[in-house]
Amino acid sequence: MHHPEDPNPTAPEGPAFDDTAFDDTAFDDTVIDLTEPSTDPLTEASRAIEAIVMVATDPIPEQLLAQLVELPVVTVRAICADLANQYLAEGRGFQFVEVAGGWRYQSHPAQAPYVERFALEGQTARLSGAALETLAIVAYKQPISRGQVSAIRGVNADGVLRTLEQRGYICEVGRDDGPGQAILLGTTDIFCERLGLGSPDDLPALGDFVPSAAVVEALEQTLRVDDHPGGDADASADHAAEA
Amino acid sequence: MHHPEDPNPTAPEGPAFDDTAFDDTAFDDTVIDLTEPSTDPLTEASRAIEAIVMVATDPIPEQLLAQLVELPVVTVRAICADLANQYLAEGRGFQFVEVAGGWRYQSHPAQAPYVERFALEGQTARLSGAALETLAIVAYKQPISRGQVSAIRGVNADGVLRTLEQRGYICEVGRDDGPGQAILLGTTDIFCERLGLGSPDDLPALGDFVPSAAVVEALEQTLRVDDHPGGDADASADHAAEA
Amino acid sequence: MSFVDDPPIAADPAAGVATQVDAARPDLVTGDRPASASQGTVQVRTEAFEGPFDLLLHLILKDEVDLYEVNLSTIVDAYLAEVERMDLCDLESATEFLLIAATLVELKCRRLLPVDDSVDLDEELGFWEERDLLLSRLLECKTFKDAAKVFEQLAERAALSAPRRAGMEERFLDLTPDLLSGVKPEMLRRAFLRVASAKPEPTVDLFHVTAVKASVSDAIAEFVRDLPAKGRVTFRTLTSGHTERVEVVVRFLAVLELFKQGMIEIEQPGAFGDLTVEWIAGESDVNDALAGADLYEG
Repeated sequence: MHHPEDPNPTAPEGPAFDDTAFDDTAFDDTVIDLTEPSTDPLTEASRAIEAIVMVATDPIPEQLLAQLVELPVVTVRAICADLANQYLAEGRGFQFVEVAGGWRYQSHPAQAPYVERFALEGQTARLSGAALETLAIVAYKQPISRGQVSAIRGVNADGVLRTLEQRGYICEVGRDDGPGQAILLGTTDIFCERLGLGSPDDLPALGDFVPSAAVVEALEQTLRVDDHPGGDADASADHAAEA
Repeated sequence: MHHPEDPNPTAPEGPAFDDTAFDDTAFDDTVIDLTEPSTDPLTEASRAIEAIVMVATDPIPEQLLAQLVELPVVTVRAICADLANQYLAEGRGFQFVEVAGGWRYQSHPAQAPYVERFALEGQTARLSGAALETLAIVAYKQPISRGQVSAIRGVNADGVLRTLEQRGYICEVGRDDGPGQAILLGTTDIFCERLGLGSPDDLPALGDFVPSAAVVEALEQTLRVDDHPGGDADASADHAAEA
Repeated sequence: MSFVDDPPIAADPAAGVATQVDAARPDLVTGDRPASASQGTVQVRTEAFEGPFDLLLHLILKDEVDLYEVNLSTIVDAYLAEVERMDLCDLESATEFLLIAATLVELKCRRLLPVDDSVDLDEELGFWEERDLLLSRLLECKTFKDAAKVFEQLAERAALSAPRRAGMEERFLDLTPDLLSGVKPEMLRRAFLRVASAKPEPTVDLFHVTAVKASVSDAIAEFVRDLPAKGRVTFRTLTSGHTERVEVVVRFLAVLELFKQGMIEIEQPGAFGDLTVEWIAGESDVNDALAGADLYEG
């Protein structure tokens, strides 16, 4: 049984377990360069980042990691991206991802069936269509007041907004300057986590959702003022001239 | 930086690597084909074990892992030992170890100085809003199960509950009579001491409080171990109907 | 305003309207979206249609194959029938639904009637503005609807991964600061109430509005009571005592409803002339008319 040397300096005994069932030659490929393990500050920082993020309960911002390992943020960013790629390349069952403004470990999506089998309790509730639409308005129009959300939706959105607030997806982010000093709402880190976003900036541009020409035309055709049976080019010309 | 091919079969692209602009086709492949998980059952099981242990809050016994990946305990034991050796050989900042009768990830002892620094500097000294709410639910509704807390909060509260438990603010106070025999949680003496309370009964009265539907439902619900898969299936069915 | 407990449209006594609507919206009864929250779903009050834009968009875009065949009359009728079916429980949402109904009805009238050149230009421009506003709001609503679909996909994809939340190992716990320092019992009480309290009852801001009784069925009842004795009467006269726009709108809807059921005859001397209403039905039809309209609670 070949036991690879632990490249972590001052490491105590590794796994409390010797196993003979596995072909020990399998490890030879995976052993990284052990000649100078601890002298490389990048390798050292990489290990420290792995350890820190492993014990964290929330995504850890690069700024905090940079502060803890005493390296520039850009370097930390590169290390994190490299770690993410390493796990990916090795086909790990977990991922290292940037979510809600920080890095975290999470299970790989392909392992979802196993994780679901294991985590039986307290699954996150599905969002209703109304909740998703309201969330979309807040996400793209933030900061936005309750009244403005209701105006866009055409219905009173207070109930849905309150639920979203209770779930922690949106929160008060300021006050309007106007006379009413309306509360302004915005999305939270929990929202980003729920959607798997690094930040709200990662959302697809709202412009991507502008209705297609066919939809616009259908609405215009239906709601046009003049009725010319057949709705031909004349109608549009009249319409244009009149407008 | 190279982008290695993800060897996880049929895996969608992870969010951290999805740095291309969103386009319509990006959402077409959201459904993961689970019919052909892997060519090699051992590799597949190894990934599943990584995923499960990664998201678990407590060490996972080999028996449970064996059940989840549907392989003999001896095979699971060999896989776990192999994983432990892989991380060791790669010089990771974390370890895969067997403690308290189960397997878990933990920070590598060599990285302790960084983890200590993180513990001292990196964490906010205040309870987050979510943690405070979770603690309040346990304080006012004890004894209460993890599942009930999650149901009231609408999001999985296991992580927060574990943190509160680790801090000694809440603890297991009994088991539910129901078939699942869910663990019931309550507040501790430390909690009362820190808040200057003689007992949890000294908490401020709630007044004419009307519980929300979620609270009523969560507290009335018979505790069942299997209530998640059913609920999830319903949600999927609804979703299918909606799509 | 959930439709869960509503009888299917076919059972609705207003069969004249119902048949038409049914044909236009075969998916309404079966429900093209879950009307009730499933187990574990966020307890948002789910409505079959989240507001007038949602309903109108659905009616216009439901069948994308026939986008260019969409008939305004069908849509207006289906819209009005749907509004009629609704249990509009608060004035705020009722008003939105009805104001859009008014715009639609006006649009429909324009199509049916010749253009009157003598019409007040301000009024004309006002109508154009209203129509353009409706169009732009519909487009905005559609934009966010489509964005919401992507949100759902993103959330679904993200849900495939579970975060690690195991936290610090035991030996580091002593190093972490006491999280309860500064926490007061009162903060716990507020946190609990924040997360566990029922939503407040939907309230209508009556600060600037005196309670307006706006019910189509009431208006129908009023007309059924008064019209047979009045003979021919103008719509202006019928609404003379009502200053609130919503009151006029429900009376107009009531007139349309009675017309549809053949209870009354409507005449208009010219475009934008005064509508004249005349009762033509017999006594026996009265009950049908009353049964044909659901309540709008004002």
